[in-house]
Amino acid sequence: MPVAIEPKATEILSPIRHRAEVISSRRVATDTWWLEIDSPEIAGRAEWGQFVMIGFGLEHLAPPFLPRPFSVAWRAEDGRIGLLVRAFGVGSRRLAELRAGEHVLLLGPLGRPFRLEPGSRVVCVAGGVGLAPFLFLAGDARRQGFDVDLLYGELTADKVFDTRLIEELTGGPPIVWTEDGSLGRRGRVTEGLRVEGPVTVLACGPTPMLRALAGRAAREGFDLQVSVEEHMGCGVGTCQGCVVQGADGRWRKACTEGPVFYASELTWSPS
Amino acid sequence: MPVAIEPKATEILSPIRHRAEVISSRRVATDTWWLEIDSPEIAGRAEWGQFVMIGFGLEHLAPPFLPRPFSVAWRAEDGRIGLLVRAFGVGSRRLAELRAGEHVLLLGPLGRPFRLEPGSRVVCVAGGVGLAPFLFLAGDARRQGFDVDLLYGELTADKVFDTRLIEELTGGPPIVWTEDGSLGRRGRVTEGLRVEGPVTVLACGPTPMLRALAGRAAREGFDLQVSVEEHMGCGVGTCQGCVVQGADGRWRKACTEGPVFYASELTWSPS
Amino acid sequence: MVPELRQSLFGVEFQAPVLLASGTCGYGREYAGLIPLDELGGLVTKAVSVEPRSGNPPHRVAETPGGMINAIGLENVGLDAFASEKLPWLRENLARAHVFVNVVGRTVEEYAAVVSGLDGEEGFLGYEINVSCPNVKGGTMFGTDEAALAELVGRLRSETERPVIVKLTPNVPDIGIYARICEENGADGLSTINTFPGMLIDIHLRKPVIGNVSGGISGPAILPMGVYLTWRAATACSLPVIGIGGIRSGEDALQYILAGAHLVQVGTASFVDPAAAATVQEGISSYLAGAGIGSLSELVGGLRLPEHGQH
Amino acid sequence: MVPELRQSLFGVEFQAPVLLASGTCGYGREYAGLIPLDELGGLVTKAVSVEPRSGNPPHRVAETPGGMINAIGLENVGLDAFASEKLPWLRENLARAHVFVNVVGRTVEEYAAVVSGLDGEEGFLGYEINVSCPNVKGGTMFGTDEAALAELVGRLRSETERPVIVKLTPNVPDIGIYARICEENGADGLSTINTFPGMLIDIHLRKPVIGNVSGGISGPAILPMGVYLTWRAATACSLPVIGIGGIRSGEDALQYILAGAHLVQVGTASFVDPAAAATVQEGISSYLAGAGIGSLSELVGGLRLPEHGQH
Ligand SMILES: Cc1cc2nc3c(=O)[nH]c(=O)nc-3n(C[C@H](O)[C@H](O)[C@H](O)COP(=O)(O)OP(=O)(O)OC[C@H]3O[C@@H](n4cnc5c(N)ncnc54)[C@H](O)[C@@H]3O)c2cc1C
Ligand SMILES: Cc1cc2nc3c(=O)[nH]c(=O)nc-3n(C[C@H](O)[C@H](O)[C@H](O)COP(=O)(O)OP(=O)(O)OC[C@H]3O[C@@H](n4cnc5c(N)ncnc54)[C@H](O)[C@@H]3O)c2cc1C
Ligand SMILES: Cc1cc2nc3c(=O)[nH]c(=O)nc-3n(C[C@H](O)[C@H](O)[C@H](O)COP(=O)(O)O)c2cc1C
Ligand SMILES: Cc1cc2nc3c(=O)[nH]c(=O)nc-3n(C[C@H](O)[C@H](O)[C@H](O)COP(=O)(O)O)c2cc1C
Ligand code: FES
Ligand code: FES
Repeated sequence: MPVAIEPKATEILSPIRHRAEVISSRRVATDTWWLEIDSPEIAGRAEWGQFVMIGFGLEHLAPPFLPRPFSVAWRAEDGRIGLLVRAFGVGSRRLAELRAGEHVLLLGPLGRPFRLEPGSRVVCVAGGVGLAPFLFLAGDARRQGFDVDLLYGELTADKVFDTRLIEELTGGPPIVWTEDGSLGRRGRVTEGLRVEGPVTVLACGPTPMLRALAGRAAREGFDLQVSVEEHMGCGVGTCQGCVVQGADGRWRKACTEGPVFYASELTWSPS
Repeated sequence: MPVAIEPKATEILSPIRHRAEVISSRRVATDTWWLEIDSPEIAGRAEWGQFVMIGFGLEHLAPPFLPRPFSVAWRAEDGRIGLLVRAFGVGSRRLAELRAGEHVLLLGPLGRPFRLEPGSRVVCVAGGVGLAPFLFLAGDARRQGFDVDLLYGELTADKVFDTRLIEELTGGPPIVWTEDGSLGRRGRVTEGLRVEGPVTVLACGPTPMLRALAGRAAREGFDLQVSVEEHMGCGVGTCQGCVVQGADGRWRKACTEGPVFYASELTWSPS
Repeated sequence: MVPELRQSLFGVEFQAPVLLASGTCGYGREYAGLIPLDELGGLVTKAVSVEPRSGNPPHRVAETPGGMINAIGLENVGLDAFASEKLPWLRENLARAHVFVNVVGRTVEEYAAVVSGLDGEEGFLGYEINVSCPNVKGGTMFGTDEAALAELVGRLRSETERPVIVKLTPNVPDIGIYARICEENGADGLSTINTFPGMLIDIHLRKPVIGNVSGGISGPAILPMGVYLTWRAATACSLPVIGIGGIRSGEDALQYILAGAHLVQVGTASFVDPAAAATVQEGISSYLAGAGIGSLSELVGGLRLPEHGQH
Repeated sequence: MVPELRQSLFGVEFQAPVLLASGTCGYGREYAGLIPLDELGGLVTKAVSVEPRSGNPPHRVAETPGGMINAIGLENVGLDAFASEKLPWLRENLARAHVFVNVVGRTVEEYAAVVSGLDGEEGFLGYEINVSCPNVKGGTMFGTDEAALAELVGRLRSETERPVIVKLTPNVPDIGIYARICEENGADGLSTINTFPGMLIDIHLRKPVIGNVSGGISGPAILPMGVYLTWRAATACSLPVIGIGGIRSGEDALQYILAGAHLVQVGTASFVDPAAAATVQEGISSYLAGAGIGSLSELVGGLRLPEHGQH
């Protein structure tokens, strides 16, 4: 029997800011690296779907000058956290190049986490590096007795994160989809979603994917939690830089009111 | 018999710009590093007293954003050049921290070199890292049959560049002065200068030292060549950023008309 | 010997010279527990307008070389919610750090309504007037329109006895003119500077990155402009000046202080490192200690000019 | 397919859109042998004044965050020496790259004397008028004084048939006003932008680092301001615009081009790497090739604005 998971997130503890050492870095797909960083403080507190702001501190001027948000993808007993970093633009490329022994400035854990409903099956829908939060969540949830499906989509096989490592971290094989069919099933990962019985659907990935799922959730009447992306300045609610549009038309901060929202809390304007 | 050294500098060859690898870095005094950089192009052409602009290229924004001028302190047969880098401000500190395998952008060799008069004794007066050009010059000049004295002054013993290495590079022991007497003779290095017979006096170091020597040269009537320092933008004469005042009151560019001037070519205003 | 950072200004004592800049520290509470707010000189709230404002569409922030661009659109809860929801926390949690309320409006009346509406409340010292706002009447910004600025400052002066600090806009040919207008119309001080107008284009999408098309540039990139404009403002009038723009170290802050600033504000640097303001404050202190300077106030405006300078 | 970089402008053809900016490439010759000058779009000479000018005392340059400050003081050899000593080299060595002569003066007469004095010479295409110079008559800069600018541009128009490009100063509330004044008075194009006034203080010496006290800020730090002002100028009038400020890559240049620039200039980046302008030019070309765009001119002014933008 799954136990109820109580989100502590409404009254979020103050995040921690600290200099941390990169323990290891490993390329896990064509443009994606798996970083392990020594951060007992954050490892001890991070919840599923929370993120860190990672940067280089005040003396650094080249991109990333502003820290960048990355999901906590893993937390280990020994105080390491894992990040899955895709080299996307110039700032994330520099982060992907981080090597063991380099230091970064971390701020976290941040944001409102995913919530699991006791007694429900858990379906995680990951698009690309949207996989990150589910590495951490799927393993924990399985250990707590949840029945978990992890659907994971990429464009092509070379972008797929090492599936053996995914299985090792999450305690089960992912269901892989590629748009060109070069690995796993062919098509969009969202096609893999079947909603039957009590189910908690969690999604993280590009906005078009989330939009498609939100449409289905509204039509088919299931609860959907999504982790959204928006440019961030501070990560802690001071700058009001990271807004997404709420269902009532008002702006909501992705960093403190999200990044996880119920899809029904947001406006999904046609792209 | 010393042979005449003909300066080729009036019609300077175009400098070379290239990415170069740092071969080794070694701390040689409290705040000073000896860098060896792979640059056959510059090693093959540099003359005594010429310099390079060294920086990190267009993607680098933190200091040094603009490249910094450093004397060519050594050139080896195998294509290495040596630089003596004192961590002075934030830009030179970063250069002092360069490690083997890192890459830099070099522009050089630049500037008007020292000239030696055949038949004369050579006295080099070095203040601090003003030693750099003489490491290269003193050894060459001795091999060419010149009689060379190398006077080298620092504030304190911990700043003195490894004297065995100096001897190895220049083929003779330097005459060391420290202001506090903690190594070698006590006092200012300029006190060590004795001018008798035909002599070529060359000086490189802080402006007050050069000014003091210029005063003596004017009073005692000997020829003095000084290598001056000024903030540089381009290193090649385009920006007009690096001026020092000529004897006629007009501005002279340190990068192309210098850095080596006859002391009599310049105005020595009281500091 | 611990150097003295205290300064008496605007009728009170500032324990230290570093404040958090408007728009970069929310209403203070967001930083509670993360940084030692009450050990700073103070903070300036996000802009407060008479009605709530919803602000601009995303993206609202992005990185630029050595800085950032932002177009938040002055999103804020409005006067009433500020007084009832935000001010109480500041009142109850800050005993030593001073609070300025950053005020915006589209007309002189709107500014005046914020000031008169808040004036009876407790929990803040005074107002920082953001004049980088379009003036509905004239079409230009208050901060670039001499007559509108004079009227605005004069009117706010008549609404309150609290300190009124005018935060000047940088994109004018001579900031000294605006500094003197503020002085002549009764301001108590100046803040220099607000952000520079800028734009960032996504060349792949051929669209502005920022939802509002253009935005304000802040961060280290604007440090030398801020120091210059602070010096110009401080030497053009006799008002105390708060220096702002690109500060991320004690050395940066000391440039502003030598240029004539009594206090400084740290903005963008707090995003890079939430501890930035505390780092700046410690940096000032350790510089003074190392240089054997007993009190920060000895350095205010202590810039020595060469004789030949033809600025 | 090699993308087409050529554009017809100012009555001639530019083989490529990248020029070296005034004050950062001397009189061209200094870069001979080091960079392939004749493969660029062209270059703009150091400012030329009617009499030689000796310029400012050192230090004249220093680094600032993400950029630099300079106060050269418009040191130059003067009109006669320029014509006899500098222009011949340009005439003889550049066959395809176009040359603009950057012109300065303290009065309208001085500017006009440079233009009329050079107009009969060969070896250059036209003039770039630097209006960030103090006007002896008015005390302000030509570039921030609407009447003085109108008079200056009108007068220079009557002195020459060659292209007259006015290089605008950034520190004005609305650059569009100045752009239109140039258009109405007969200018052929605009260059946006010159440097921002700034100051750097040596806190240990308590002195300005720059001998002239203040100077102009350039480099990557000003990129987003330059893009914004280029967009404002290009949309305020119908003159072709040359974008300048902080460019160090093809992507940077393409921001300016999408904002409305036909050509760009590279300044400070050449100090960081003498090959910068060539790198920018190659970067533009390879971006176009990668994006399958046949000709650069398709992108000029191609910025798409969102509907909601409230710039
Ligand atoms: C809550 C959250 C969690 C994330 N988790 C992960 C993760 O686990 N793994 C991963 O690879 N990526 C993750 N991302 C996306 C990652 O933050 C962006 O890819 C990265 O910031 C892009 O920076 P860049 O400099 O490479 O991109 P550029 O496009 O070059 O950046 C330009 C500007 O855009 C901003 N920016 C661009 N994209 C984003 C974005 N998506 N979010 C925030 N700012 C952006 C940057 O701050 C910068 O100002 C996450 C984003 C959010 C909001
Ligand atoms: C021809 C020449 C040869 C030199 N050779 C050597 C050498 O062999 N070894 C050595 O240790 N040093 C040498 N120097 C001095 C060295 O260039 C400076 O110490 C260095 O540039 C200081 O940079 P910084 O960022 O550490 O200093 P900061 O003071 O932090 O720099 C701030 C600004 O000042 C400029 N600047 C400061 N000092 C100088 C300077 N002296 N020259 C040029 N720009 C300066 C920088 O470009 C920057 O803009 C030489 C200088 C010149 C002109
Ligand atoms: C995200 C953001 C929001 C801002 N909001 C305001 C504001 O509401 N009112 C105001 O006067 N200034 C505002 N500013 C300007 C800052 O207070 C400050 O003047 C500017 O950022 C320069 O300082 P900095 O370089 O230290 O950031 C804002 C700046 C940023 C970056
Ligand atoms: C050292 C230096 C000297 C300059 N001299 C001139 C000049 O004589 N005339 C002029 O119009 N602009 C001059 N400029 C401004 C540049 O041409 C250019 O407008 C500015 O530097 C911005 O471009 P950048 O960021 O690419 O350098 C000078 C700039 C620098 C850095
Ligand atoms: S990132 Fe600053 S409020 Fe969300
Ligand atoms: S450094 Fe540019 S002219 Fe000398």
